[in-house]
Order: sequence, then C-alpha cells, then structure tokens
Amino acid sequence: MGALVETLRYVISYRGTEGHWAWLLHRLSGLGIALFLSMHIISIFSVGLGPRVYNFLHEVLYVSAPAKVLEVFLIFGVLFHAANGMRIIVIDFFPGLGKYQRTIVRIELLVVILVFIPAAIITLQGVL
Amino acid sequence: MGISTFRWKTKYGQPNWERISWLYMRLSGLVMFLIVTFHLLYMHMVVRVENLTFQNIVDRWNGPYGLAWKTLDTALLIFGLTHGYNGVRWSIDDYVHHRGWNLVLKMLLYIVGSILMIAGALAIFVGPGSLV
Amino acid sequence: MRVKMRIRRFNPEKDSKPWWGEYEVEVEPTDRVLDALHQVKWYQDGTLTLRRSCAHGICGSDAMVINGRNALACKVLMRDVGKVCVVEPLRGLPLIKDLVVDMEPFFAKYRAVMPWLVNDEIPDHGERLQSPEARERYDDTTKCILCAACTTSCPSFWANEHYIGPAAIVQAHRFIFDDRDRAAVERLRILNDRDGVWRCRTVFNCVQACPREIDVTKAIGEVKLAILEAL
Amino acid sequence: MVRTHRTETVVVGAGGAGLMAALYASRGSQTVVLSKLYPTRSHTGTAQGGIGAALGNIEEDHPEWHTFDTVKGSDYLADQDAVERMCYEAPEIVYELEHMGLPFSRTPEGKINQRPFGGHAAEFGKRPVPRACFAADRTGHMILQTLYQQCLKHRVKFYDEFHVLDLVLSPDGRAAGVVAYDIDQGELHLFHAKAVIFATGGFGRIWQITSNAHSLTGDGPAILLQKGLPLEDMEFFQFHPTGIYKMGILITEAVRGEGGVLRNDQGERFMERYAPTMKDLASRDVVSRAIYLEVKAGRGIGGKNYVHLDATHLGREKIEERLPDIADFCRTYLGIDPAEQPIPVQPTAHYAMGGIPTDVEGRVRRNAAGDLVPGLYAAGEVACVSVHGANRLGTNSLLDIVVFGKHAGQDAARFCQQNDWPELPEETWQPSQATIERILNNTGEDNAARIRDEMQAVMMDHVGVFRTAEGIQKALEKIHELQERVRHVTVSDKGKRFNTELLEAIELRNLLELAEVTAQSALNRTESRGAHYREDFQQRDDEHWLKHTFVRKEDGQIRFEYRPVVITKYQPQERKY
Repeated sequence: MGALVETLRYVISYRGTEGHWAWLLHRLSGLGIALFLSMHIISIFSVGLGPRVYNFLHEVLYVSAPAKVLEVFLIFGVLFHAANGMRIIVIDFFPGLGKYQRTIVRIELLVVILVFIPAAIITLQGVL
Repeated sequence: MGISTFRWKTKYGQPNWERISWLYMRLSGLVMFLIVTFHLLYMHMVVRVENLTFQNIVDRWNGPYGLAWKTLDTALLIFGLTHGYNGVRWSIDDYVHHRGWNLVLKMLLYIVGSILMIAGALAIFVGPGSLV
Repeated sequence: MRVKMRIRRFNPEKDSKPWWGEYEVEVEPTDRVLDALHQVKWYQDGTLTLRRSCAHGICGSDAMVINGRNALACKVLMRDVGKVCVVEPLRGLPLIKDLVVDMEPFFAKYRAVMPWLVNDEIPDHGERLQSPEARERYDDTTKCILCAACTTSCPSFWANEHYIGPAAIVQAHRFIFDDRDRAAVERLRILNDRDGVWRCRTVFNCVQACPREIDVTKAIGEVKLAILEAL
Repeated sequence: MVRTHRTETVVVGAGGAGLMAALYASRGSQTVVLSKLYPTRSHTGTAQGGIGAALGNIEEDHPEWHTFDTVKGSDYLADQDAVERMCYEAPEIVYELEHMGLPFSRTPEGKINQRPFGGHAAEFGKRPVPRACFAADRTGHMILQTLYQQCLKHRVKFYDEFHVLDLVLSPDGRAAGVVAYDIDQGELHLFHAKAVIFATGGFGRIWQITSNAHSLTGDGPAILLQKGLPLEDMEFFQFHPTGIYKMGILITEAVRGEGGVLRNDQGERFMERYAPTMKDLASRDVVSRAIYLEVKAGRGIGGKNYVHLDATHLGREKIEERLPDIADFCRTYLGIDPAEQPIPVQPTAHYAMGGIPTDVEGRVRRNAAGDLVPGLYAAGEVACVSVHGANRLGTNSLLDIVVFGKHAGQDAARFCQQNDWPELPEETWQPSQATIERILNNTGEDNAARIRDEMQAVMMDHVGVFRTAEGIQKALEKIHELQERVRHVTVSDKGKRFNTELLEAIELRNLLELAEVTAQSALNRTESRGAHYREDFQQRDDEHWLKHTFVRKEDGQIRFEYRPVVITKYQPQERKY
C-alpha cells in the first residue's frame, strides 16, 4: 500500500510532458467509463424486468438532476478517452509522428473542448 | 534484423497474451470510436435521453430494423465490456503486485465481467419484459 | 546570482526517512546545477553525496530529479532553474544515500536484452559492409549513455519495478535494427514479455528526460511493430 | 573486516584499455574488473573525433605514414618500435572493433568512414589525409559501449564502484593483488591475483581548466609512486587547443578536420602563420601554443584569453550529421548555434603522455634499465609505452588503448598460465585501513576542496602550456605546502556508506603526488619539446634530452633516471607543419 501511495505521489509531482497528463487523464477516464458501463449494462438488463423497473431506473440514473451533472463528467471522459485513444493508435502505428506529440496533444485537447462545451450545455439545459 | 536460433537465458520472454491484448485494445478502440459516436449521437440528439422509455426500446428491438439494432447493441456490449475490463486488468497489474491480491482482484473482475456479459446478452436476446 | 538549493537528503546510517536540506549558493547564470551541488558539497556540507564524473553530459553519472523533472545535473544551467532549485534522487530505484540510488536493478534489465552484437560470420579480411542508410536506421539509439533518466521518468516503471523500461528497449533497438546482427528475433522474444514493451503506454516522459535527445518512444514503437510483424 | 577474493587477473579501471585488457585476459585466465565508476561512465566515452588507422578507405594511406606522423608528432621522443607496432596493428584492430559491433559511420560503398585529423598526413607530411575512423562525434562512446557489451557477452566479472587504494607486492617483488574499497558498503576487499593490470586513466584534474572528468585523479600512478616505482615522462601533458572557454569541455579536433578554422579577434585565420602546410590541423602542442601567443599579443577575442573556432561555413547539415554532440554542447553550455556563431575556445588540460612505464606487451618497468615487475601491467592513458612521446596526435589515444589493452590482456593471461599465485606479504590491507582511519579521525580545519582549488590554480598558472624555472619553483613550493596540509585534511562525513568526501580526500592526495612529480620533471627538463615548452629553454636539445625521464620517490626525495629513446627508422629532424 505504501508503494502505491509513493507511486501516485510520483505521478502527481512529476513535471512530465503533455503526454504524461494525457496518459493520467486517459487512465482515469477509462476507469470511470468502465464503472459507468457496468452500471449501464445493469440498467439495460432491467429491460428484461419489465417497464416499471426499467423506467424507474432510467429516471434515477439518467434523467435526474444529479445524474445530469455526473453525465457532464462522463461526456468529457468519453470525448477525451476517444480522442486520446485515436492519438495513441496513430502514434503506435506511425512511431515517427511521436516527435510532434506535444502539438498533437494540444490540438486534441482543443478539439475535445470544442465538442464538449456545446454537449455540456445541451445536457445541462433541463437542469439549469 | 536477422534470424538466429540462439536463446539467451533471461527472466524476460515468458509466453503471454499481452501482444494480443495490446493489439485488441487498439482495434476495439477503433471500432468503438465509430459505434459509440453513432450511439451517442442517436441517443442524445435523435431520441434524447429524457424521452427514452421502455416502450421506445421495445419498439426499436422489435421494429423493422430490429436485427440491425440488436447487432449494434451486442457489438457495443462485447467491445465495450472487454475493452473496458481489459483496461481495468492493466491497472490492476500495474499497481497491485501482491500475488494473492492481484489474483483475487482479477478473479473478481472476470466474474463481474462475465455476469454483466450474460446479463446484457439476456436483455438483448431474451426480449423486453420476458425475465419477469 | 543567489539561489536556494533544496536537496532531498538521506543518510542510511542516521536517518529513518529522507528530509529536505536547504542551502544558499552564489552562482553564475551559466553554471550547471552540478556546479551548485559541488558548491554545497565542497564549501558548505561535505556529507552531501552524489555521483558525477565527466560533467558534460556524456558519462551519465548524475541523472537526478531537478525541479520535478529528470535531467543530468551537468546539463542543466542555473539560469534555467530559477531562484529555487529542488533536487531529488531518481525515482523507482532503491535509495542508497542522498542523491545516490542503486543502479543494479537498472543494469540487470540492460543485461537482459542481450546488449551485444550477435554474428559469427566474420569476413576473411576487412570490415563487414553496411550502407549509410542501414547505419542510419539505428543511429538514434546508439547515443544512449545508460544514465537511467528515461526509465526512472516512466510512470509504468514507478508502478511496476519489473517493467524492463525504456533504456533497455532502446539498447535492444540499437541491435534489432542493425543489419549486421543475427539475434533480432531472440531480442524481440525477450521484449514480448508481460513486463516487456507492452507496459509502455506512450507517456513520452522518457523523450523529455533523455539528455541525449533520443526519440525513445519512437524506438519503443518500432520495436512493438517489429514484434507484431516477426512473432 | 576485510573480504578476500582470489582470482587470476585483476583489471583496475574499466575504460577502453581496461575493458579490452579484460576481454583478452578473460580468454586465458579468470578475470575480474574493478572500477570506481560503473564501466559505462569511464572517460573513454567522451572521446569524440575518431580512432586512427591507415585503412585507406577514402584516400591512399599506409601504416608507415601513420608511424612517421606519430613519431614526428611526438617530437621524436616516442619509442619507434612501439609506434610501429601500434600503427601497423591499427587496421586489424579497427576491423576487430567493427566485428564486435561498433557502429562506425560509413562511406557510400559501406566501408568505415574516415576524416582528417591534426598531424595526420600523407607521404610523410605532405598533405592532410583522412585517417580517423569515426562513429559521428562519439567514437569513444561507441568503443566503450562495444567493449563493455563484449565483456558482458563473455561473462567477465565486474566489481562496480570499487575504489582501488593500494597495490600489493609479494616479498619477492611480484604483483600479488590489490586492495579495494567498496564505495557502497565502505569495506575493504583484498583481491589476491597472479596478474594486475592498471588501466586507471589520466590525471588532468591537477589543472583548473581541463577536459578531464572529476574522477580522473591518477589513482593508479600515484599508488605506484608510493610503492617506490617510477613514472615516465611526467613533464609531458597535452593541452588540447579547443576546450570551451572557461569550462574546458572538449570541442573535438574533428571540427577542424571537417574544415573548421581558428580565428583571432581580427577574424584572421592565424594558424596560417604558424603552420603553413597543415594550418589548423597542425599537432595539438603547436596549435595550443599559437593560441597562447595570439592571446599574449592582445589578439584574443575582446582582449580576453580565448579565440574563436569558426565552423559556420560548414553548413548546418554537415554539423548535424558529423558533429551532432558538438552542436549539442554549444547549445547547452554556450547557448549558441555553431552553424551561425563561432565557438569561444581556449587550451584545456587534456591528456597525459607520460605515466607508468611499460614495454610493448604492457609489462610495467621497475627502472630505467628496463627490469620488469612480474605480473604487473599497465595500459591506456595511465601507461607510457611510449607511443606518444612529447605530444600525442589526435585519434592515437583510442588506438593506444585498444592495441596495448589487448597486448596487456593477452600477456597477463599467458603469465597466469605459467605462474602460480604469489605469496602475500604480511601487511596487505593495513596501510589502506590506516589511511582511511587517519582521514576520518583528523580534526583540522582544511577541507579537500579548498586545497584542490589552490593546487589547480597554481598548476594552471605555472605548469601549463608555457613554463619557466621560476614559475615551476613557485608551483613546487605551493605543492609542498599543500602536501603538508593534505595530511591534516578533515571530512565531515564519518560514515561507511558512499562516503565520497573521504574518497575525494584520498584522490586529492594522489593528485598532489602527481602534481609534484609533474612539476619536478618539468623543472628538470631544460629544453622545449612537444607539449613541454620552457620559455627559458626554447629550443629542442637532442644532444642532452633525447631521452625519457623516469621519476621516482625515495624516502620523500625525487630521483631521476633516464632511458634512451628507441629509434628505428626516423632520425630526429626539425618539426614543421
């Protein structure tokens, strides 16, 4: 456990490149999405349990105000994870592009934010 | 690059699946990039989450394009779950070195993953409301 | 200019855990961090312990964490570190004393990749021929000085000490892509390990840390593709 | 208390010479290598320009021309039998390095690439010839790496970070092993051996401006000196003309080999005046003196004591391809781009031509008559074979270490097969133990760093490129004072583990010993030859001084002996470039 804490301290305190923070965010968003996905599958499973259970779960998990706020995080996570995943794939298969990685991360982040802002506004419309 | 039959003794080089796993993450990632984009756009822009009800799902799966929808949802289920849980497995391997804990956590992960896979498949193929 | 040096100190014979030592030094802007550390060691506190030798970035002795980032103390100038210079030992290797870490686990990984040319077909006379293009293919990775800055900047290595690490992969790359070598497949087999190249998550800290400006991640990427192709 | 190891060959030092010796010794004997650094940290790694060998890959070339250039470069002080051996074996050993995997730069036909270097000429001095085989500008780095790789492949045993403190001689005068200090654990180890090979490198740290690593403190020769053994030609220490101003970091001669030129404050290519044929590619002693004379005449840049090395006309492409590390040094340490701005340079203490006297098999000589110390070998910069005489040519040091490292290793293996382990004397590790305890228990005020600063300053001022009797006397007085002070030097670190302060104090003692014999030898030689230039004796004096100096210390007194120079083909003549 001490080793894990030390490792996390290293991760947070190292002044790495854009790639370092992109990696950290990729991992965190990935774990978050995996958690959401598990829940998502359960809620879909509830389709088999008939309309009352499903509609109730749907209301709580996706439509309620707290769910909407969490969804904003999810949207950012998914957008970033997808865009960053594409970056990783491209660099993996064209290793020579690595020398532009700092620029690529910046562009990627810009695209993510540009898509995220309208998406977040649309999502939060009902809540605000 | 050349070829030799020489074998150097080192603790590295044990047979494993990581190469397949690495490649799978990239391929499944690419596939999901497409279907998740479609899924999100459709659910959030066309249907809108607030309007999504039990009936809506029933109509979609039993409608004229039911098979296509079911295929798409199955693909999402399989790729999403395997990609996601493989990522969790990587994280466990990265940070949990105690052999026992590592094994326990991964076993737990595989069990939960299997249950979810079955649950998801049941929901899609057995039919809405039929599990009651 | 006056600079405050904050140095992570640890004496295994006295201390139960590391602590921060603070020292004021007067330096020229063009002095190296190594010069500042020497000022502390030579004129303020002789117990400060570090490794160093050539002092111009070739021998690879004085890799350490300077202001939160891996570098050679002899290749960072004081004008680039600001008013406070924070110096710590490399991360992920066992700490021995002050800025000195145990390099043995690092060199063990280097030795694991068969870092030598394998080719018994010695020509009768003269050199083996190699085209400039073939020579260029692995030029970048011949620059490695085994300072460990890359390996100890890697989150995958911090997380898992068994990860073979960027430096060993770079050294393997130097032979895998040398057309005179005959053991590429064997090296690829070694690197195709649970703790081999696949633990690389293209974080790019290694590229930033490398004092020899080797494109480390590119080398690792090329090895990954070679494994996919050859095995 | 003391751990004892028994092995056949012990190699001290893991630079190019030590590793080559270890590689060959291990083929015929059980071999261990002791190094106070990790082997890949050794100073061979900083050699840049190339290794000299008359391959003739670019232009016609012959080992004979190489031999002549080396002899001429040495100002006729080199032993010509040794030079012949080195130059004639050069092509084969370069091929051997290539077969070991050394990544040489290549010609379009795929052969090892070569470039011109200072003092290397075709047809006995007529025009510069490309003779330096190179791997970009990191030839030494590649040699060190390749040899270390080969040692790993052949399972040579290494003791890394073991600082050798003493040589053990058996009662009948054979080398019997060494005493080493495990830096990590702070414990003494005794290595009982049949053969001992010293390859500890140079001692440039006795000067202030030096290209040498902090670890180049001459531990090997100082140990021999304390054992009453002689050192040869200590007055000859090369100052490389182009060290980065104030820092001493070396800018390889290859910059001039590729076409770079030296310019004074007026922008004049002043080497044309000093060496009409070879110009900037004259030998190093000549160029270093020329720079000093320009500075003295007030033509240093801005009146200061440096000149410019101008490579701007080479073009960025050539610089990045052939001299990438130099470009990196300039960017890192000077903040300039060598493709656009000239590099400020001044002569920097670089290479010891003198050292432990050996024959061509690397066997250490006990006196000027040529008697040997059985089982004791030396190779590399620490040794004086003598192939460099009064001035070494660029690229010959890398050649020296591999050729004579190989012979020392081979002969040590042969020696081990023919001999049993020598008897150990009664006192083996006790003197080392006493030294350590004395330093740890001293309670004075002086610390090693201050004493070292004073030594380096006085050596720079008075025993540098230009020397006078008066100046050297001053330096000697200072050194004697410092030697007295160093006996009371104190350390604040009293611990066992990684006590580098203690080791620096021991290294300082070694440096002072070498500073003393260097100054004494310089004072003794009343002529100017190669790197040794006496303003009060400006001419070369073949009648009295065509001989090697052997210096030893007996009961604290300096004693000189002389050994004639071996001359085979080339009679001394006036040296012009």
